[in-house]
Amino acid sequence: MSLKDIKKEFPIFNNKIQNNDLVYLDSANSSQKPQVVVDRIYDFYTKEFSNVGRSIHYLAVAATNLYENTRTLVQKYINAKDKNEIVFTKGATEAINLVANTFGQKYLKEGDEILLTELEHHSNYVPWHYLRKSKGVKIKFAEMDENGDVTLETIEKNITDKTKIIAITHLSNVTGAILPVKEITKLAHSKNIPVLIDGCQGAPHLKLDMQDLDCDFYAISCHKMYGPTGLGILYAKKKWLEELPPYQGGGGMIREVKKEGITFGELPNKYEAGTMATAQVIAFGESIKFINKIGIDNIEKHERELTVYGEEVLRKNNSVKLIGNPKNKGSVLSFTLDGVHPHDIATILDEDGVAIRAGHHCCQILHEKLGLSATARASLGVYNTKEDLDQLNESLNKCKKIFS
Amino acid sequence: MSLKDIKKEFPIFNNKIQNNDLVYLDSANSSQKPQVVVDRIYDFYTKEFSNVGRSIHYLAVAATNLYENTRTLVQKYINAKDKNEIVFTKGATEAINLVANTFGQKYLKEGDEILLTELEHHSNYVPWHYLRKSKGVKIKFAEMDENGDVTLETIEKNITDKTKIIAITHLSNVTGAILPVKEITKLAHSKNIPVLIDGCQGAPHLKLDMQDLDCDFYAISCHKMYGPTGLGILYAKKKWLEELPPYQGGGGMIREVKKEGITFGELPNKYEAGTMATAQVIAFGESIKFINKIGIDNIEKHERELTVYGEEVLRKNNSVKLIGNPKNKGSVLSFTLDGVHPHDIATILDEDGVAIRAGHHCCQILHEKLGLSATARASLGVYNTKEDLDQLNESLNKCKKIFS
Amino acid sequence: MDLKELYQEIILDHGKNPRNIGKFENFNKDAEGYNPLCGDKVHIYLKLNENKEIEDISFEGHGCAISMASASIMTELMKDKKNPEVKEILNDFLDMIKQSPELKSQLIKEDEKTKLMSLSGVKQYPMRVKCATIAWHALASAMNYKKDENNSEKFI
Amino acid sequence: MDLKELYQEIILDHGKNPRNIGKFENFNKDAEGYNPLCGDKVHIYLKLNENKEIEDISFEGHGCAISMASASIMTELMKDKKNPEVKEILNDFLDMIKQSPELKSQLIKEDEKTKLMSLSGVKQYPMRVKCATIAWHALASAMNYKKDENNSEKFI
Ligand SMILES: Cc1ncc(COP(=O)(O)O)c(C=O)c1O
Ligand SMILES: Cc1ncc(COP(=O)(O)O)c(C=O)c1O
Repeated sequence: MSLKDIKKEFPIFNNKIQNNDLVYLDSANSSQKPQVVVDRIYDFYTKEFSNVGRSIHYLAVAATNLYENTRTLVQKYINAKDKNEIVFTKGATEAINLVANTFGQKYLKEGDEILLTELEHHSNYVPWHYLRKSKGVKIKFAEMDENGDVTLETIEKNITDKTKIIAITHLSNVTGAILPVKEITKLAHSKNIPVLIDGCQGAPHLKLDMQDLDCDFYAISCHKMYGPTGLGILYAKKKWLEELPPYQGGGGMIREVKKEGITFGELPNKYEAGTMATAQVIAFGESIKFINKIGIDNIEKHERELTVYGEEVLRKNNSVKLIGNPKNKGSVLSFTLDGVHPHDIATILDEDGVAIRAGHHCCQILHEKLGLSATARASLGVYNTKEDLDQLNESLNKCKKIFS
Repeated sequence: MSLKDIKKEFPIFNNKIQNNDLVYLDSANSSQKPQVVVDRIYDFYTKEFSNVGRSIHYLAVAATNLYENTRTLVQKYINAKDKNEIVFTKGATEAINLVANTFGQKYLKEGDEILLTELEHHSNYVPWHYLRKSKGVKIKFAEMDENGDVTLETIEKNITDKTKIIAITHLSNVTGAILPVKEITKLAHSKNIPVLIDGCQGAPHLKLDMQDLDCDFYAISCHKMYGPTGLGILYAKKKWLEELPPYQGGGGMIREVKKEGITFGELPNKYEAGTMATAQVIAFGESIKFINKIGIDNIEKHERELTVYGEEVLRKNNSVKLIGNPKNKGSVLSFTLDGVHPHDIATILDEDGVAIRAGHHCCQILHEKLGLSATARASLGVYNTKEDLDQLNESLNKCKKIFS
Repeated sequence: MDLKELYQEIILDHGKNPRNIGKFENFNKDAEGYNPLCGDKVHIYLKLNENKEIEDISFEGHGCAISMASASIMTELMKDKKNPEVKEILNDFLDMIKQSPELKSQLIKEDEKTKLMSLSGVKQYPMRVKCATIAWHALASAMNYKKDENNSEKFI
Repeated sequence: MDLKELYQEIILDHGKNPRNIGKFENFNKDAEGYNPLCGDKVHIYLKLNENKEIEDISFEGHGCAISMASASIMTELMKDKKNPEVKEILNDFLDMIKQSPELKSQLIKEDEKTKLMSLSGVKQYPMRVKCATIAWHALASAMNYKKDENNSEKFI
């Protein structure tokens, strides 16, 4: 599949948004969906629908196979050792809650420390915050430097002999910083500390290899990865999924249920309570195939070029101030514009069909550090082009004019 | 919309299943989807997709409105007092986990009692079981009588001054018993005990009125209600949603996040952490409209007629033993067949395109009580006909022949 | 939709140069308005004298042009207003932003109406409505008006 | 797919009249196989003598025709088999059910092969594979064969 024509694979770009072509620069929030993914959902519901796992009639068997197929596709895509290390959740947020809750229950006690960074999304902080209350643990935040980066050294400095788990983002959804997650994991493991990586922004843009990375947990948000809403993935090393207690309780995740007590099912069932997001899981298989068809290396390259181009364009615009200048930067361009509040920017850009996001992007701690209550953010996906970034710049000039 | 032609609204019935017409009798497991619902998903992804709530560009605003529209539709459908009493979850199982977890955290202590019934689905037992371990509470099971019913008297008998919450099914997914939930709620409230109703089987088949019913919590499974997978609803009285602690933590559900602490958002955000199942919520609006178009009264009547007919047909078949003969019976026909194990029945029926479910239907306690490890279950939806039930009977005769 | 409607001269002016900004010494009531979605914040300070008259009013905060302009215009307008008047104007403004085509209160002079109506552009931008009302809600809190049960945004 | 393949005479016979049923007195090893999905249960009892030979074997349980027939046929076959033989036959059977078109072990006689092959009908019914293997997995547990890391269902 050629990257040149990739926009055509996404039906949304056939529509005018208020008489404008859509310039979609909000992929860090959620990505658009290729036709194959939408078609898969349609076909599944209209021709093949059944609940999985529970019944043994034809449709149920077929659906179960399709469902498990996606698990295998994901396993291969992220190079996990075992397919049962892939747990489907309702989102990355649930994946992180699952780990914080079960790890907290079993391993944390008063005085223990959890190490996060100042870059973290609320989804990788609030679940840990709960443990402050219930367990009396302490949360430390490794500092962001002036480039919007968190270095290995800063992580190291914050590790104490009370650190029980490290939970960090792979790629900041504000500064674009790609953290040295492999090195951090190695360091953490040398001190026997497990590592959770919030891969919401990593998974759609970077090549993943769980066995090489060696992290203990990795959370993925499928809707940011050209997949359906209402689906996330928790990758966890098998030993953790075996050792940790179950999370939600319900049908499908039990072994035997008696009035006096309950035994729990084996992997992968143990963490998939209740009827799962069957159609979404099946459709997400097509997202993976779609990415594979283009090649994640090509996607990385394309997005890197665009990011560099976008930075160039915005740097030339004297009123724009880019936020974050990390060593290794993903396809996120956060910025401010002199004299115009980010919300006003977003509204004015929207009038031209340019969709960006404004606000704290669920990273209030980072914004407090920056001394800003809000920033504007243009974030890229495989379908973006240089023209999109030119249009962004042009519309920013319009903002300036209105506010001049 | 006429019930006579209703099958045509469901595209799945246009397909042959292994050369047979599909006789779908597994709706208690999950219902098939009408064309309008599938189309809505398709259109949303291809023409209107955006994440909700977070961005302020055109697509995001439109998606947010659509999303909130469904909340209003659901509110009206179940006659809740306030739209913010509707919380979207990933399924009914999550809805019950949410209540058990947060109610348990705040209100339960060692020695307290939770009252369930022997009819309960694992999803309405396992979440409470967790509190046995974490809080030292006791779980009591109101007994099922020989008709597969649980009466008001039995509930009353099991209430003590330690009972802190009652969690019961609206309609048993095995015996079909419709419990006197309104009377139970009244009784419970007279003793200041809140009531959770597992409405998975109630919501798709019975007219609901939360203000009349007056229960504190009601859990709904959207995929059993002609809606998409990966979506459930928790109805909860506002005072509970205000008083209970939050459940999962993440983006969207916070008010303000600082390193030292966090304040939580107002309803409905407080319980909707992370990116929600946007497309599914929007599509579920169509499910509600679809049901409204037919009229839930008409659905009830149609299904009641079919249930009576099905019971008649199966009673005439001497080898069939119906399970459960409750006073008030929903459209669930569980049975055994002399000399043939339910799994073998399911496989043989499947060969004729007849999809039923065999097993314990996530109700092991009920099956232990029955002294059966498995039963066969035919369950009905709006699209079923008398011919479907005739075909069921015919295929059961084929089972007998093979095993004679 | 029309950006010119949203960003009228008055708004741009008040947005850039908000009046009555900064905490003053002897305030006796205050409240914070906050929009968790975008992080906008408006803190209102009041001096309510024994006649329940707003003797002085100011605000602190940060946010978009709309929210700053709205706070600025509101503080100008509310100075020297008495308690029942404040409530009437507040409800009238919120009603206008929500649905009504015009302001009805006799308490608002024509030139003041023009200023307030300049905020009506947000009606076409549903996600920006909160920007226009955040300061007003903060004032309602500071004045101890409670929302009624139905969440109807009328202060009683 | 063909129901006649699945429900062959041998299966129906063993399903209806399972051999070696019931716990016997002096067993010295036992294990339970259980399918949480459907609730089928097969409990295997063994008497393993000092030569690691299965001197006696029986089962208790409930389940579909396939799982009962499979347990019945297995117990017949395993009686008097020695430890390494048991493992070889077990792996051969599971391999056949999983993928191989035939049984390869020299330890299984032709008429026994016919019986075992009657269970191969489940291959066309993926959800029924577990029914055919539940007793075999229980035997593996009772014999203390451990699954290898890759979950490949070969007992080592
Ligand atoms: C009575 C009952 N409760 C709970 C559930 C669980 O619902 P879900 O699997 O959609 O979470 C079901 C359906 O499986 C049910 O029938
Ligand atoms: C870095 C990061 N972490 C976590 C999340 C939360 O993901 P989701 O909302 O899909 O659960 C997001 C996206 O919003 C994100 O960008």
